[in-house]
Amino acid sequence: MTTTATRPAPHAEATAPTTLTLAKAITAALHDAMAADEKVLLMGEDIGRLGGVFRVTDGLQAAFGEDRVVDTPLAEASILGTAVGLALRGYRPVCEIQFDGFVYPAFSQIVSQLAKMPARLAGAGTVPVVVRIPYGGGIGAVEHHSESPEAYFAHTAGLRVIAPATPQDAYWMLRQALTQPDPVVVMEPKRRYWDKGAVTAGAASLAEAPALHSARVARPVSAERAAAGGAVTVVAYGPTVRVALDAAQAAAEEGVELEVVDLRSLSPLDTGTVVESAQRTGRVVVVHEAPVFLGMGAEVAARVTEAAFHSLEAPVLRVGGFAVPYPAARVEEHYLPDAERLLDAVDRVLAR
Amino acid sequence: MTTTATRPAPHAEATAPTTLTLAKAITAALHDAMAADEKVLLMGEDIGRLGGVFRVTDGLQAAFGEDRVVDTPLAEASILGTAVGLALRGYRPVCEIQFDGFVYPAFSQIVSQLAKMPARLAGAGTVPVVVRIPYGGGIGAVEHHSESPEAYFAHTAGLRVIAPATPQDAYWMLRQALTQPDPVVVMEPKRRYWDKGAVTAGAASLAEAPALHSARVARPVSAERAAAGGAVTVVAYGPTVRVALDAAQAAAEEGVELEVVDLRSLSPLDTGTVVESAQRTGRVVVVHEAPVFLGMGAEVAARVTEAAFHSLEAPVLRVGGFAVPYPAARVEEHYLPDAERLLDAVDRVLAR
Amino acid sequence: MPDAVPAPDAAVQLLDPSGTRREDARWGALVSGVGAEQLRERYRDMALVRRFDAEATALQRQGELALWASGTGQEAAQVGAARALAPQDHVFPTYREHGIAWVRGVDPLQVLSLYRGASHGGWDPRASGFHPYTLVIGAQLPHATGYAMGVQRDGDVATGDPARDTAVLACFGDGASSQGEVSEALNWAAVFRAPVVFFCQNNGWAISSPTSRQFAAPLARRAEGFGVPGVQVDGNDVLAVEAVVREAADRARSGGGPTLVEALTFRVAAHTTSDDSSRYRPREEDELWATRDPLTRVEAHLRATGGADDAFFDAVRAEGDELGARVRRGVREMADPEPLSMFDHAYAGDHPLVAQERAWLEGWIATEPEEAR
Amino acid sequence: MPDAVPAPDAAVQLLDPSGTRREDARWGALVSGVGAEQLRERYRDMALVRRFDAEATALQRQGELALWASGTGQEAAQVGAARALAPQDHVFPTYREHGIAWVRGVDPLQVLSLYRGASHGGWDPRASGFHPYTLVIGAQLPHATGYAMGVQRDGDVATGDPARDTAVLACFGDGASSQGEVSEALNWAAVFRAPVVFFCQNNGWAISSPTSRQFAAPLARRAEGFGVPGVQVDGNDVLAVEAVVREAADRARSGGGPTLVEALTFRVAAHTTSDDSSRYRPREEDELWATRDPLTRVEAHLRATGGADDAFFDAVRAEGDELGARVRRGVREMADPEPLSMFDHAYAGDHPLVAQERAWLEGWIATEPEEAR
Ligand SMILES: Cc1ncc(C[n+]2csc(CCOP(=O)(O)OP(=O)(O)O)c2C)c(N)n1
Ligand SMILES: Cc1ncc(C[n+]2csc(CCOP(=O)(O)OP(=O)(O)O)c2C)c(N)n1
Ligand SMILES: [Mg+2]
Ligand SMILES: [Mg+2]
Repeated sequence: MTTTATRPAPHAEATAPTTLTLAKAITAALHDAMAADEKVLLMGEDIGRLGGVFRVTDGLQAAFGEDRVVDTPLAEASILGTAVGLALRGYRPVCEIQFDGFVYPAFSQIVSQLAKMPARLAGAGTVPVVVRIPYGGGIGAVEHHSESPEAYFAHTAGLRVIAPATPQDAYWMLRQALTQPDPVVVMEPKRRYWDKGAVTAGAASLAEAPALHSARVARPVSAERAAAGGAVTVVAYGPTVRVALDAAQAAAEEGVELEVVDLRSLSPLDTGTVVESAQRTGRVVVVHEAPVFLGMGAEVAARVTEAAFHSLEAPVLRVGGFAVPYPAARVEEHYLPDAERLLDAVDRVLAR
Repeated sequence: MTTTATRPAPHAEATAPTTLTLAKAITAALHDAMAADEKVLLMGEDIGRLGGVFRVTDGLQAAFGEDRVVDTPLAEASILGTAVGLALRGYRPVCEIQFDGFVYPAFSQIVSQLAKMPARLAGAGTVPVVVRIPYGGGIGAVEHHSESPEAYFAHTAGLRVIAPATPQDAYWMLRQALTQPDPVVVMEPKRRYWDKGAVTAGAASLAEAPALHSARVARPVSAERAAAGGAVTVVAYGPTVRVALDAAQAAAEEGVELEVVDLRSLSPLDTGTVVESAQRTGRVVVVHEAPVFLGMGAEVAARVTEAAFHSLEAPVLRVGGFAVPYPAARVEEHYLPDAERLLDAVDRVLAR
Repeated sequence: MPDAVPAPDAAVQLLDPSGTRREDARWGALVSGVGAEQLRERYRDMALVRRFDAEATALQRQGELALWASGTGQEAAQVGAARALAPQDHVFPTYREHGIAWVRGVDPLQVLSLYRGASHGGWDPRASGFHPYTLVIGAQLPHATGYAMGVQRDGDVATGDPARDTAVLACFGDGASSQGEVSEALNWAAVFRAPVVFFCQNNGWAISSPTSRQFAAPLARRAEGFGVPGVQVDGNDVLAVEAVVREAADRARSGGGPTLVEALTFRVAAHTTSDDSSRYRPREEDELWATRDPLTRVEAHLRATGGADDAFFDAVRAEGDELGARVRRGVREMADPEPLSMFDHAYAGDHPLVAQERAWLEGWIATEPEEAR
Repeated sequence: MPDAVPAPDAAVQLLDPSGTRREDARWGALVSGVGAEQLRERYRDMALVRRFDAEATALQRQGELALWASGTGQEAAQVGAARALAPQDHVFPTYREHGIAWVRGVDPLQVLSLYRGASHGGWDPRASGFHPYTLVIGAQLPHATGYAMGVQRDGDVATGDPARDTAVLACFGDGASSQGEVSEALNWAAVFRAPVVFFCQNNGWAISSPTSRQFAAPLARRAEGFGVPGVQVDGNDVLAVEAVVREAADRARSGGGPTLVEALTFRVAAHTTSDDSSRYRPREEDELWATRDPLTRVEAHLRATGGADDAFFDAVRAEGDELGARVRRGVREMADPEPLSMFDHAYAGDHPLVAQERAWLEGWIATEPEEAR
């Protein structure tokens, strides 16, 4: 590593809101984090010259050099394993996994090393590695490119797991992840990469950002409306937040109010926000793309039911993928939960 | 492979009940399955000459030869990967993973290949691989030797996941698994390996065996007693069945009846048996060693609540491991759910 | 650091880029049966596969396929390797093995159904000995080794019966060589002397990464480090590939254990239709490899030796057009799978949850308003 | 098939089993600074480590430890390697590296706390450069390579400053060599020329599997296949190991990239105290290796050359007894961890669920009847 990376000029982070796609909001977050902390470095397949298959790291190698934006050999176990080593040396590696289905070769490193190293070190070191995983379906892709493996990580003690749904959250949450002392898995909703939204960037904007592990009421229902009955809490995250908002709009036209909670963080889970909403509406539906069986919805349902049992008018219902491998793209629309399917569950939870 | 395996004499399978440890019941099942089907072969680290670190395969290499009891190189990914290849050639490999924490190097092969190959083949072949994993804690072991990774597999579409709790079930379920056309993950409760029980073995006994994917009421509560109130359904599997039965005995002394359901199968889940019990008792507690967060208990709670919402007097409670890496053995008793902790949840679900 | 990407002429070569046949006692003998007629067959295979590939690329541009991974430039490697195999041999391919699929008789439309997003494959490996395309890089190599261990247990090695002894071809790319599972599979095959031919098409690139990012020594030497013979062959020379793979397959079938063959070739197109190689690959490289085309040299050789004339090449071209038309029509007419088919093969045995979800979707589709479908 | 387990005398050796120093211009020069005094130090290290190991084995038999993985027989490999390192170097060990831990100044009681089941390690690698024991076979090798990539980025390679240039020692066993991650790490280090010394203690066995089940060619040749120099050394010769590792570490520190050192040694005890090697290992093998003991030859050499006398050996023995007593006392007095400590380091930052579960357990312990605790 004799080449010295071109160091960007001291970077005045932008603060005025701009319109960015979710993908570009991540690019901006990575850029700003790298400028702010020279220990941040990026590792992954094709992330340098190519800028990543989704172009999320586009321009970053040119800006920060090959030592900080590392095109790695094709080996996910070692991307994670070397990241652990780099973190032990004081670096903050951000690992890009090219697609959801390719994270499994790294599973042992993630579950047995990254997640457990802090407990093993017992205070004598940290491994603040960030793992970025473009995930989820709906992009018409071939096998292994449309999966939703978040439950594996959320069930793993020692990891933090987040799933931004909007460009602004993508920016904020990634920047926050990059100040965490713990490993963070970022589930990036790949079919929303091209969705646009206003993003306030820069260090100053981080002060406005909600806490990393808080949920967000993406569409509130007023206390009165909730008290009147016929309102339902819909819990979503990542790619299904858009589905939930679409459903909410359709439901509103039929006089049903959906309070949409965007979880944002999957582990730890902001149970409080969901429970509070559930207590007001008395009805909850959870929606995600992963198979329902032992998906995030199971935990949300179990936890919310435990905390709000006597407020619930109906069991928490779950809408999600089926108990089969992700199907061929030509039928994925039948696999993925859409607004229609969500509204069907809303009807059921309302006993309509 | 020039050595011809010593073929055991045509094998008259034993039928009279004998007392066996759970480990030896597995040995017997493997032996009988190998004798009955020459395509069955065993693969794993140290399973041949040594007979496995738990001696589960003791004597089998002597009986069936090195081609059918294969001491493999130290590489779990390839144990599973070559098993997939052997299965495609018409074999029925049984892979032994030495300890729970060492299954992760094989995770990609299990999740992306074994579980998905049948869908990829679309009928043009099957991969009936059995994966045996000694799992769970309580044996005073060092790191990675006490984990409960069952939720990872149960969430994975394409796999069947079972967890026998008794010697008889260990025998029956493994033999049944070895006639399945699908991949099966067998979670073996390692701290119960030395528990003894009556085992009726042999082909004839299989006719008496309950269906592979059915739950079992390990301790029933009479309809009258349930109707009288104050009864609770406890759902357990693998190592916690014993915990639940102990708790039931203690509770009975205090006048509380616990109906203990041993799930036996984790995926698919016999929801019917649990729901039926829940409808009678109105109260459910689930207990397992894995972290509660997104553990099997979440799915049981969500599914039972959905099916039996109006019969439930209280939310389903979960008792299990904490959201931290499995701790050092000297404090594991505080991590593992025991009868006391289970009874505490029983009290809570009874609002006592 | 040794040169990891030598020029293919330094490797085994029987037909140089100008179409001149090189004398080579050892390797030449292995393809002594390949006369003009057989060479015409191989040319025809390569030309049809290339035509098919071009059609697939066009179909992707027209929105008929979700994606296409072109094999253009790798025809000699694939056809040569496939022609070295016996009917009872088995192939574990990557996602780019269209030329091998072709020779093994897999219906091209089946391959396209995968890239259309209409299936995950679905051809019958029991019929063709050609297993499903594997998209997880390197994962098929342990399958190949395991399959070969099954062959050993079946006693289908070293019987001396050419219709019985069986080899397994394990395909992978230069990028794949970095995956731990690839090293593991090579090592297992060495330890168990399993009848596997590890067949690497080193096409210079793994998406945007050149081979210098994947290894610091030639793969052939890597093989030797595992106790496995390794051979580098000009992957754009169909004859040389056939010779080298034949020797390796013969060794496997006769109980001599695995071999690694590294075929030096070039991915002429971008990685897939979603990729843009101009972002990372110098033009000169494309130009250089254009001079090493696998078809041109066979055509030149056949013409120079009188092995084929215009009529032959015209006929192959016409056949290619026909194939193109058939493929185009087939894809355009390809029915989408039934939605409920996603439940059909997840499990071969009964599964109550799958049955329940299937019933739910069936009802849902039946009651959904027409336009939502 | 090449011989995978050659006799150690065929490898680099400076002190033969009889204690005779062999002339060797190349390797001898690397330990020219090791005179009688230094050799006494190495002897002392090895003797104390062996004594410690015996004590640990006894403590396990007495129920004070959950398990013990004996390093007896491997003292020369471990002490030799550790003595070749500079203070700023880093070590990524397996679970059997007690001799390296000792030389790096890790408290032996800390090592025992892991095997007692009282911790998962917990020593501070920032103080000793000695990272946590890794129990998942091979997983520490990518860590070592990554750490070395950090060293490169810090500019701590090839500065010429001996107090700054840094090497990383990546330890693994013969069995571990079969894990894909080990090949991956070797390959990455080769591709990035990272300053890693891959240090394999080939002790002949991976639990019950002999090395013939792990590889079909010597590991040193495997390294070369990845473009990495490979050296086989007599692992029971502390001088030779020090020389070979020193050269490799120097190469790493000066920017010459990785090296693989295969130290041929022997696991004298069973795999762990839970294992019974009589089930699989022929007695003759134990007997053969008893003649190659790493301590005996140093003692013979020191005595023959007048480098040490009875007084020295008596003193070391006494020191060993003292260490044994200290360790025994330390383990017996070792307090169990606080139950609530399991929550302390799972996350370095706040975590509401962990906090909630911690509070619950705290309350539970406080209210539980005394005898249940
Ligand atoms: C485990 C895994 N990681 C990443 C990918 C994404 N990916 C698809 S093809 C490819 C490059 C493969 O290169 P190579 O092995 O040389 O084969 P080629 O495409 O050149 O035929 C990558 C990184 C994948 N499919 N699987
Ligand atoms: C991934 C993984 N698989 C299996 C094991 C169980 N195991 C512990 S030590 C060992 C043998 C290791 O042999 P080797 O690498 O030669 O090291 P040695 O014990 O001889 O020092 C095995 C199989 C493990 N710890 N990790
Ligand atoms: Mg390539
Ligand atoms: Mg060993």
